[in-house]
Amino acid sequence: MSGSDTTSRAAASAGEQIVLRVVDLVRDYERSDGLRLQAVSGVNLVVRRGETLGLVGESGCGKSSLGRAILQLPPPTSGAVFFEGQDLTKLDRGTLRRCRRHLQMVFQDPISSLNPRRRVGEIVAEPLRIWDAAPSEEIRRRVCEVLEIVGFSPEEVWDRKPHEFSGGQCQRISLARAVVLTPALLICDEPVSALDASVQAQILNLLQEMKTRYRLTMMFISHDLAVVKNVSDRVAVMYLGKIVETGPTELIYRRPRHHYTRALMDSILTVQSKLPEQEALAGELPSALDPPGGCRFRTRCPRCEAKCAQLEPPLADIEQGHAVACHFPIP
Amino acid sequence: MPAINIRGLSTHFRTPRGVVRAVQDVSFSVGAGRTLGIVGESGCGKSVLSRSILRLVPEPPGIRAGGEVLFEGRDLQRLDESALRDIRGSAIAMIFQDPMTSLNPVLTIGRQIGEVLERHLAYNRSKARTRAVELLETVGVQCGPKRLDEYPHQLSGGMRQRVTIAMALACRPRLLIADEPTTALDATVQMQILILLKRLQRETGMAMIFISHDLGAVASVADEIAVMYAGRIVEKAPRADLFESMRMPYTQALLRARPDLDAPPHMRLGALEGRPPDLARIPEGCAFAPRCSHADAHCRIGAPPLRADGGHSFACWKPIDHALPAEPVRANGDDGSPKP
Amino acid sequence: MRRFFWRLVSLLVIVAAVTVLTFAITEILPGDTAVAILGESATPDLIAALREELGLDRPLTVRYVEWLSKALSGDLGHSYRSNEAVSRMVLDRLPVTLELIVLSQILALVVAVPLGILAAYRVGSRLDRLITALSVGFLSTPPFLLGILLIYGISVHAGLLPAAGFKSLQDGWGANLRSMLLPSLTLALAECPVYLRLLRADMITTLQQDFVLVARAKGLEPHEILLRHALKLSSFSLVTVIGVNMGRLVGGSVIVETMFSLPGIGQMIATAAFQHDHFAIQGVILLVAVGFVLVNLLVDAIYTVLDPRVRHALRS
Amino acid sequence: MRSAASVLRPAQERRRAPALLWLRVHATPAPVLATAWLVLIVLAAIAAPWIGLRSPIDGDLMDTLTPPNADYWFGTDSLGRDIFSRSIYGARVSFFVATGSVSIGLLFGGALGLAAGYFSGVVDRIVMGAMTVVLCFPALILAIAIVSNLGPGLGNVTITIGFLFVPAFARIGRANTLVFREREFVLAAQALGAMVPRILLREILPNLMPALLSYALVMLSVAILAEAALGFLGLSVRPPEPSWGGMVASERGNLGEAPHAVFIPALLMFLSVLAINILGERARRWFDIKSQAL
Repeated sequence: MSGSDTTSRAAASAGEQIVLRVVDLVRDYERSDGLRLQAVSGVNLVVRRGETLGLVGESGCGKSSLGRAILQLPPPTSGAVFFEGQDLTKLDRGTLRRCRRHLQMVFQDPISSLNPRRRVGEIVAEPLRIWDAAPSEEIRRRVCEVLEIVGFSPEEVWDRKPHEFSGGQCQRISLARAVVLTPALLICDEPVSALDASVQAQILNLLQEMKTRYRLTMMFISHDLAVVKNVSDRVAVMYLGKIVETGPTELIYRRPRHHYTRALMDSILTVQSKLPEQEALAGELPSALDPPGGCRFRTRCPRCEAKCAQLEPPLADIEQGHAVACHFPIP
Repeated sequence: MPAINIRGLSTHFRTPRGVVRAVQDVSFSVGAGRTLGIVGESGCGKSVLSRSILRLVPEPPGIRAGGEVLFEGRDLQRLDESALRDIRGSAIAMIFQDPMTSLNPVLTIGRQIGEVLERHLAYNRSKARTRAVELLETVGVQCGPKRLDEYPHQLSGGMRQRVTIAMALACRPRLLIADEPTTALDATVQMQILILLKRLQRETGMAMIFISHDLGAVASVADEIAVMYAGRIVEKAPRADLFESMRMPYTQALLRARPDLDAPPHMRLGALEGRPPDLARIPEGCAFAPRCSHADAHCRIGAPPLRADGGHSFACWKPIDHALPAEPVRANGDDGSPKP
Repeated sequence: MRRFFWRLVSLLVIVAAVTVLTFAITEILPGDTAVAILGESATPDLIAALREELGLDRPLTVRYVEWLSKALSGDLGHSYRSNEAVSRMVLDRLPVTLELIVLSQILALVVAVPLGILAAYRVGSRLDRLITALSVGFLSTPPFLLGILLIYGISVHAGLLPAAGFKSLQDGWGANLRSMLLPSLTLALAECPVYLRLLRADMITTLQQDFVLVARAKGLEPHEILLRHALKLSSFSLVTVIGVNMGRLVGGSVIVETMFSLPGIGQMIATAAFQHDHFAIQGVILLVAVGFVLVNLLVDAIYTVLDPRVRHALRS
Repeated sequence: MRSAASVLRPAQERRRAPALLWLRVHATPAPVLATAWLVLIVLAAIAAPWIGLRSPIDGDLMDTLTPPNADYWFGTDSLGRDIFSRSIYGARVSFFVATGSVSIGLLFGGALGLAAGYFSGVVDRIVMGAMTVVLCFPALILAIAIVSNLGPGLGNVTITIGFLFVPAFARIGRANTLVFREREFVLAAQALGAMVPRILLREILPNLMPALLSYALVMLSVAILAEAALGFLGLSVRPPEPSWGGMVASERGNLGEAPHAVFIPALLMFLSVLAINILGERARRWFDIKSQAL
């Protein structure tokens, strides 16, 4: 079976195949000094069954807050999150809790993702203990199966504690815990950022295998454009709490239309590229406490005009499935 | 004549688990105006190496286990503490990974830049302030004297790293050691800082040792690149040479592990299995052998010496032979086609 | 400004709660004040009469409001034993206790700060282990034992300083200091290890931070790194602890003043507790607690002025 | 799966040795001696009524202030009472008060801290506000006030000291809960839909225990010192029942002629507190907990 067929078929029959639809999501935080900042300000996006949506942006752009707000950890300040047709923000606690088994997350820090006081077997069995009243041999069998899939021999690791494993191995355990219930949506928040290059590749390959085996739908959050390109079918680029461009991966990477996306692409250093004389993007991310009016990127944009300061550009389709929030997109 | 010449440098640590050989028999030299890039994964000893040059490794538990660091005719390994302090921050300067923690949160940035000038150039306070403003301008931090009275937490990450660079360059060092200077920064800011470093290097003619885990960043600034694995340099070559005709299977594996931006999505990556060895228990023979697809019994017996082949040296018993038809780049047990 | 306002509100709430707790300890807890005063052999009639005389038969809330309004106007009631005004008694004794506390704070810091820095700088060395072991030893010694040892060694055996008795400033500086030296030394010896361990631990953490490595890479001298870079950062937590420790010292003064017969607040509390003089206790602990709240407020203010991180967080 | 077997290499050596080896691994005599001393004195204190001691209360007025000898191992006090017997009964008081009050503090303080840390907001503000109010009073003075009202006695002293320990344990519990609440494994449990009690008891509490328990060890010594201070002021157990602090206080007038009557109980207390502190120090280093102000 070829996985790419599944994804393209899924993409084709979009309508009823949407797993997640985020509508006008806003997430405010109150800082300890009493100031409010908006980490996510009005994000709309969809994730279709079987696809991987890559969410890319620099630190502080609100991508992690978005991921957690989707999981209602904590719930967004406003906006709606439709998961399999149900608005998670409107569910009562019990129903929301029952939805959670279908929505899983893998985090950045492999060490802190696992409770240091518990054993690997228990950690991976936890979801089944909470949700399946299966007999313990059945639970054990399923945990062993998933541990094998992520590359461990179950007998060897069952009674070990997380600190006996390396970062990459911990991330495998987290992944096993996340997929043991075969969730409908898996949100990966920078799952490989804390790992060395050689281990990153192991985990990325494993994610790909898991996706095929469990027919996972994924949202993959990362700041690393090369990694996002490797895992995603579609990409959404975030800047200061907003999505500035979204579209099929190949298209976005081949021909970015937003000036920010372009600058991000140009900032990637590879072994082939020589350091340019001029940086791709000057300045730094403005503070989310006081974002620029109009287009949020205008303070650093090479193409900025008066209109950009007055009017915020909407995220609009520039071609089929490719949307850009810019008054003057790159032709 | 090289700005710095390091020969057989070894730094070990005495720990309850045994002796950790963090840096083992490392040799290289860097000429004025040139940049040596050192690349390696976490725990390969590259940070200890950078600290060993100026003897910033605390002793104990650190042990100077041999070798020389020749700088302007003196061996820094044998210099007494106070003479070494005169060199630190003046002739040789360092910048570190995290600009957030590299600056003292309760001292103004003016004070922190100024104290270098006061220490090494015997400036008084007001002269130091004037000079600090100039320095900040050269690294791209404008706004004049009132910036000097700000504290690190009032600056952004990129600005902080610019301040640490200003601090490092205050006394016009002949050698700058940059230990992962852009790892904590975003891609766009990383590029700004790298361009700044290169510009300053051109202007001052200093030598630079640039350490990173990121092959791309190292490749973009270095003239020569050394690859470190398990405390040793395993391959060293001029930049272009290294990527075009690498001899060490480890270097190749590092390169293949990174997703290729030109490849389509869902391409299987050339993952290197296993993980780097524990530096307290480095295996016999070639330290990379247990993970190496080329390794045979011979590799597990004796450690390969660093052999030079022109300007290109490598420590491998079974180097990649570029005379043979090249393997498909994405092979690694895979057919190279996109995989779901 | 908004922040300052909320700070003030929370301060008032805390002070109010402090008065409630003070009142509650003596009035609500089981244990009848009248019985406590008259002893358990007293007849019910006698107890009832005393309860009426003291107003103990009225509802709690009424008594609390009355007590509080009197306290606010400076009337903390009268000692049941000596019939003196409690506020007068406290005011008379306050200078002695303050002198004791200030002297012992100074003595403790003079010893603890250099030793703490030294131990942190040479962490793991023989010197560090010696300093740490000594501090654990002193920490394990009850203050009264320290006092007794000092009396035994310096007064009884060597006859250098008086074992007890208080000379006020009117008797001259020398006499006053001579009478205060042993008591404040006793108190300081108990506090010193607390400061020392705190500073040592804090400095060790600070010295492991990157900016210290940077400072070394800049070629700074060890004393510059220790004093300018590390101590400045560590001093903020030290200031907090000095403030918090004021309470401990007032507690310690009870023992020390009793041992050395100093006419201070501590001795007053000990005597009042022993004699079940509840009004005196009530008055004293209210004053001490409110004073403690104010000291902490002061420390907070100092913190805000000194620590740039706090200062800017407030200003923005 | 190609990677299956090769990923798992022999696990990295554990950073800590198993708990039982603890004393042996750090081969210094101090913790061993400390443990031995505590075992000895606690056993003696528990067994006191059954090991044929002289009465700690009735003295022989013909034999006052005798120095230690074969008959009276620790000598007698000014009322001719056997100091050995009184010391052991005093140990009973000290250790009863210490374990009792620390248990109270640990139980209530730990629970309050856990709740305050996990349910931030109103719960946190109320709990920590109440704790702050208690902390506004110097501990010893508050203890004196409460005990003088409740009346002296073993139970009252234990409850009082335990009450005073609650805020400290609550603070430690809260601070650590805040740390672990932000850890991703807690988020992962929430994302799984685990119920709150499950998260509190299985994810967070086990991680709090090292900090709480090693703090409890330190507080044992603080409790012994506090009981001694109250005893010294005559506010612990009712005389003539013996307590270490009370023994020191009542005999300190005879310091010149019979120092043993003062120094022997003081020494026992010092050794016990020192032993606990040495073990506490080890435990803290063991669990890698930063020292906090006592």
